[in-house]
Amino acid sequence: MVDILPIVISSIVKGSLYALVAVGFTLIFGVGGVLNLAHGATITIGAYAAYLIGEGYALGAPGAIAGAIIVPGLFGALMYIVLIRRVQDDPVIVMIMTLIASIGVESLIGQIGPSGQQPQILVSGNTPEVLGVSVQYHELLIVFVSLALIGALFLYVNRTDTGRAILATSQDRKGAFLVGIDSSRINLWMWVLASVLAGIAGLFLIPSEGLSADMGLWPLIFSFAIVILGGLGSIRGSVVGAYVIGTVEVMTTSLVDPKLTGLTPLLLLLVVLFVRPSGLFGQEVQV
Amino acid sequence: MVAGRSHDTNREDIDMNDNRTIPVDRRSFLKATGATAAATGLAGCRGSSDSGGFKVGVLAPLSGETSDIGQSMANGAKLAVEEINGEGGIDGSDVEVSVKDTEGDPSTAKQKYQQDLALDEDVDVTTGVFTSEVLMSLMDAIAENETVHLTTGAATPEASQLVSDSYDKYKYHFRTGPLNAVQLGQNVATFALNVFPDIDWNRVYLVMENFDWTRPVQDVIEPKLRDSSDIEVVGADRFSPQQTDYGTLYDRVENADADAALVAMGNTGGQAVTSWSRGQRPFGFGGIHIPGQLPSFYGDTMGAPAYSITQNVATPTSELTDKTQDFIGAYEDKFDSLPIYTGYITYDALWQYATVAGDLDGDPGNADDVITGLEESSYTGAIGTIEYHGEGQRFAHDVIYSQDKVNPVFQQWQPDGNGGGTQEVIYPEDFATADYMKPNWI
Amino acid sequence: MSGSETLLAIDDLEVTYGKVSALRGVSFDVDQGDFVAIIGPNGAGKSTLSDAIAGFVDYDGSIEYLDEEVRDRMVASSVDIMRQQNRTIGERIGTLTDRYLTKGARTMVRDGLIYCTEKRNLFGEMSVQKNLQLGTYQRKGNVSQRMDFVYDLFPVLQERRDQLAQTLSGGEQQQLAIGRALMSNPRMLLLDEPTLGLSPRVREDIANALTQIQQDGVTVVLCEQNVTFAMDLADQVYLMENGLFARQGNPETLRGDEYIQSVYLGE
Amino acid sequence: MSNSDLSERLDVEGGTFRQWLNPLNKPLRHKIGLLVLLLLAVLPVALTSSEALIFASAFFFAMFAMSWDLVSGYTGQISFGHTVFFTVGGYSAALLNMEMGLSPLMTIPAGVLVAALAGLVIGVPTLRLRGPYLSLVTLIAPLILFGVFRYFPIFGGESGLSGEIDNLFGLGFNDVIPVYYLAFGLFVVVLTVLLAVTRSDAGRIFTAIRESEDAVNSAGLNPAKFKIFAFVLSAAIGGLAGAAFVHTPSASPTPNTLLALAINIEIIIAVFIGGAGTIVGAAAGGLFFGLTRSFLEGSELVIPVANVAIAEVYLILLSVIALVIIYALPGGLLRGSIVGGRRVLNRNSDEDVATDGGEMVNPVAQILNNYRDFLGGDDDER
Repeated sequence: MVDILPIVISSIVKGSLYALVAVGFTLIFGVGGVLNLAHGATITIGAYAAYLIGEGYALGAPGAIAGAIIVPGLFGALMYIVLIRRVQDDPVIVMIMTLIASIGVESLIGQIGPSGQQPQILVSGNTPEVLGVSVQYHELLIVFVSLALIGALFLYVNRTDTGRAILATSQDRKGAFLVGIDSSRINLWMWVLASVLAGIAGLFLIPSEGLSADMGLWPLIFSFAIVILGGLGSIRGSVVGAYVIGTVEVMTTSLVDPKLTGLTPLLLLLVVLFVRPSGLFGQEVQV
Repeated sequence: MVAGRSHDTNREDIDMNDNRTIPVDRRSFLKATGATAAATGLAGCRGSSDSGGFKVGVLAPLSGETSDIGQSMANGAKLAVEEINGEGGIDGSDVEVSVKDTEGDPSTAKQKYQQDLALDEDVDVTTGVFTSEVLMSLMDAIAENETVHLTTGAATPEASQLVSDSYDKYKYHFRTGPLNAVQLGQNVATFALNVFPDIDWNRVYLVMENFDWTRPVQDVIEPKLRDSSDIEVVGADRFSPQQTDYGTLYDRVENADADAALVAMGNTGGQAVTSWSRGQRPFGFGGIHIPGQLPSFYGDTMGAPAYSITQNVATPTSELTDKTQDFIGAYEDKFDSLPIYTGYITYDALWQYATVAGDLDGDPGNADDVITGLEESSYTGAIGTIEYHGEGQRFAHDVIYSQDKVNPVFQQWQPDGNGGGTQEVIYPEDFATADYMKPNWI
Repeated sequence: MSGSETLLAIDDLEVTYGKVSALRGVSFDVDQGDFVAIIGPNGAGKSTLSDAIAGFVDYDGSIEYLDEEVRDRMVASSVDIMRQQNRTIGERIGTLTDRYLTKGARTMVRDGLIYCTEKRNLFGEMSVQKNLQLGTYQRKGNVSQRMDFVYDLFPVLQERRDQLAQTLSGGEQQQLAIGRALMSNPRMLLLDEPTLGLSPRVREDIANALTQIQQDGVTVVLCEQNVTFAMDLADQVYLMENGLFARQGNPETLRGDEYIQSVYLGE
Repeated sequence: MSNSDLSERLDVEGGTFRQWLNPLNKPLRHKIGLLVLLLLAVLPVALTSSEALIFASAFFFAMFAMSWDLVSGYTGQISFGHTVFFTVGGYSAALLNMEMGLSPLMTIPAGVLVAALAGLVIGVPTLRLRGPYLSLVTLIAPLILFGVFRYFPIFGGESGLSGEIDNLFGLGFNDVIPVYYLAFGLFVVVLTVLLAVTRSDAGRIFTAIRESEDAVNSAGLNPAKFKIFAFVLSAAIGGLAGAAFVHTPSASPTPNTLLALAINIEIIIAVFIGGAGTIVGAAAGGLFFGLTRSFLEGSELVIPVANVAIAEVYLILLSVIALVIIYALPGGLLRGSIVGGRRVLNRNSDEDVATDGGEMVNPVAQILNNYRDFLGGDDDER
């Protein structure tokens, strides 16, 4: 009776969205060794920037896309330069700082920003039915953009000098110093890159979740589960983890009980943490 | 209501039976902390501002996701008070209104009620309150403050249960609206049994947000529909109001091959209905959908609620009583927007209170007299004729639901062909303005 | 020491870790083209000295490389990072500073001061080839030519070019570390314990390589426990004990020193 | 504290018991501390009813902050999920009261017990983890608890428990003065207990663990045991505050009051403002934060350019204050004012200069030394 195809599609869409968020989260950890708890706030910033610039200034989809890239990127850079750089060698302090910052940002947006708006900001409508299933164009777009961006990231990291410097910094920071890589530049660049990915995820969240100050919270929490599952710092692990967690989440809510939303990934995360803290895909940073 | 007053003279006895043993403990506690002197010193600071006028306290969510609903409460109250003062106030003295933001949060509401309205401003009556959780957190404080409260935005029958069970303690609570959740359920069930077979909603899937108020609704509807031979209940889900993936939720509905999702949704409804229409789900959508009750909702969401059905107190074109359109007009003039259901109810609640307090033989400042007055009152306002269940009844002090008193309408959002949408009443027939329209993608 | 240019000038160098003094007033110069060895037992302060020269440790006194004070372009103070763990949160925040963020790493490498650490600090998850490529990150030039030079020097690296660095043997890793340093086209090569734990065979390869490097005009500073190895290569030798130089001179003189003979050469 | 401990301290003080009892013989900052407590004890005279209730809530918030400080400030295990313990304590007490009709005098100890148990359940496996992993677990613990609340109707889901909860000693919101003293009394008790523990040998071991677990190990002590002790004690005290809180008129057992991540962040902010790892700093920071929050929330002021009411952005303001303090005055306001005050005093007298002058090595040890006898001070002023 249960139709499996919609579940598969939902899982892929969720996984693609989470991958965007989790990859950024893991990049910052992989290179800087810190957890950016303001990553969720960055998602919110991306969504609001897209909405305000796209709809507010009537610049439409191009404006929204530009907003979702530029504003979070600037925010990431600002976070790193103003707040994190001085304390980046102390992961716990970084967690505290980013947590405080995210609360501040979210409560500011909650106060001055609109909430509840849910426009079809990029594309609307559904595809024709295939095998009795019709998908929203928006969902197709998420999957496509996510795969494209992550593919590009892989190429970038493997094929370019800066990409190799990123890998080098994440594998051995002192080693990176020895060949003349300025790790704080790389870190800054990672914060910008990760924040842009989060901002784009925020843009994609608008039509499905609607604007709210805490719209980034759950994607962030899922990112915890994803990166622990995939191995903190591993990009490939994060991508695989994102699809695994997306599937687990969709399966739970569609086949078991919608009330369990969010709970299974967290429990999974706990189990992995206690059984194999280094995650399922090895430990240190890799592509 | 002589009974109420005679109970009151026995207050001490009742307190002793109550499991709060106030007198003894308080004294020994003060002694132990050596604070008797401080307590006396403070006595002068209390019993603050009784400047002769009447003061109305309104508790409403003015920030957060439900601020529209709260704003309409505040507006309804302000409009009522302005009109009341225009007609000479209560017993010759002016009425003041003080609005407090609950932020939609039970503990904040409780704090605002206790610290601001009760202790600092010493209001004569309170009204408002959106969501059952907020109301329940206030019930004890209302009882302790011994000040009349008229609820205008929470449906939980637990409140009236308290009034029924411990009348003398909780008699200060009245619910002018909306109907309590049990009555809401009866109302929806009546609608379903009368209308669903005609619009081919034969297989329905219950989709309820997991908040307190939807439980009684579901408990009433589900058995009634299951008993019916025309309608089949093919599934029921309670979903988490936070972080729900409506996509997978609707996959469940679709997999059950349902004709319609019968919903009960509060502030989660916006996202839910958007997900339904944007996903062009092959089933109808209707029930109690609070965002859909808001006249501005269609425009704000660019047509997200098109073809969805919801129960409502009234629509902008309704003429439930002679006063309905007058109120809507005055509201629109003053606030440049259309009222939401909580606005109608709050407006009626305060007018009823003013009418009762003004006509009172006794002291309009005396809560017991006002309670008796309200219990005996029959007031026809914008939403119908408001009367309350009396002491000893199951829903003590809740508004009475019946066809000729307060009887909600069911509306459907229908596209007007110009990119906008209108709230058309499709039931009951007396007030109907249009027929049901099938979603254009089905 | 000839009259050629002074590359590195160290004057009264002191380094303390908390209450422990690792270096207690060390002074020496290295001229262009010199091969200087710092010998001494484990814990004498050799690694601290090389870390200080490379800008990884805060110090008192003066270290000038190309007439520029190293302190002004510190790379990072790993010692301070370690110390953080002993502090309360408040103190931890208070003592972390911008120091870790300087452009030191870039300018140091650009100016040709290349450091081979005792731990080697290779990029374990990358292939040999990519490790070598990263050596040219700051100092570009003819990459393939340099790569050929390194492969000539250490043929085993060419055999293993596509293997991950972490899968190499200790000796191969050391050769890779030196190879990566050479890719940066060093003006001065600073080596910390390059022979630690290596077989005589590999030691010989490395010795040959170092000799050739010096012949190519690279200045070498070698911190080394293996006294024989160091003395065979160096023009100038300093014996370090407890953070101070106990003896210094050219290898011939020191070989004749009774103290060095009895303690370090086991004669 | 046993008598022998006390007499040891007296010897250190170099005076008689009577002299030691005399507050006039105490160092200035102890006198100030005592004075503040004394002021708080008579303060209700000057407060309106609603202000007294605000103070009562602030006392509870300060208790939460102190319980967090015991684990995170002292042993260095930063917990982002301490709200779990307030919630477990609060909900247990409330449910026992609402569902089984037990009196608050029974439910509060029960809440403490359940919270301590939760501390054990979370603490034992968690303390094996290090660095970000440990913090991640503490971060998600409240989320999982919240998920459980949503799943089982008995917990009331997002909006928490509603209905009748008996107040401790039957004190309603009209009894503001007793409520004030109830909260104040508990505050003093918690402060005393935590000071006693942290200034005892166990407290010194907590500090030692933070500095070097290996050193503690090599001294033949099991650091895990002490860490778990600190964790469980902290959980129990958090549970006590939570359980007592729900039995006061102004609190309700809801996720927003007890469990929300924001509360834990508020606590961290408060403790940083006051000064981490000192208990007294947490108490002062907690009070300051609680009162400032209420003040700002009640304020009608509007920030000019942005046209936003201060009441609505209090958290942003306070987080900015905290970030500034973290950078500018890393020890927190308390330590900052002690150091600053000492500097001012030293200018006027030669006393203490020799020991304090220019000594920047370990201010914490210094403060610890200075506060070592505070326990006696607390006994004194009660």
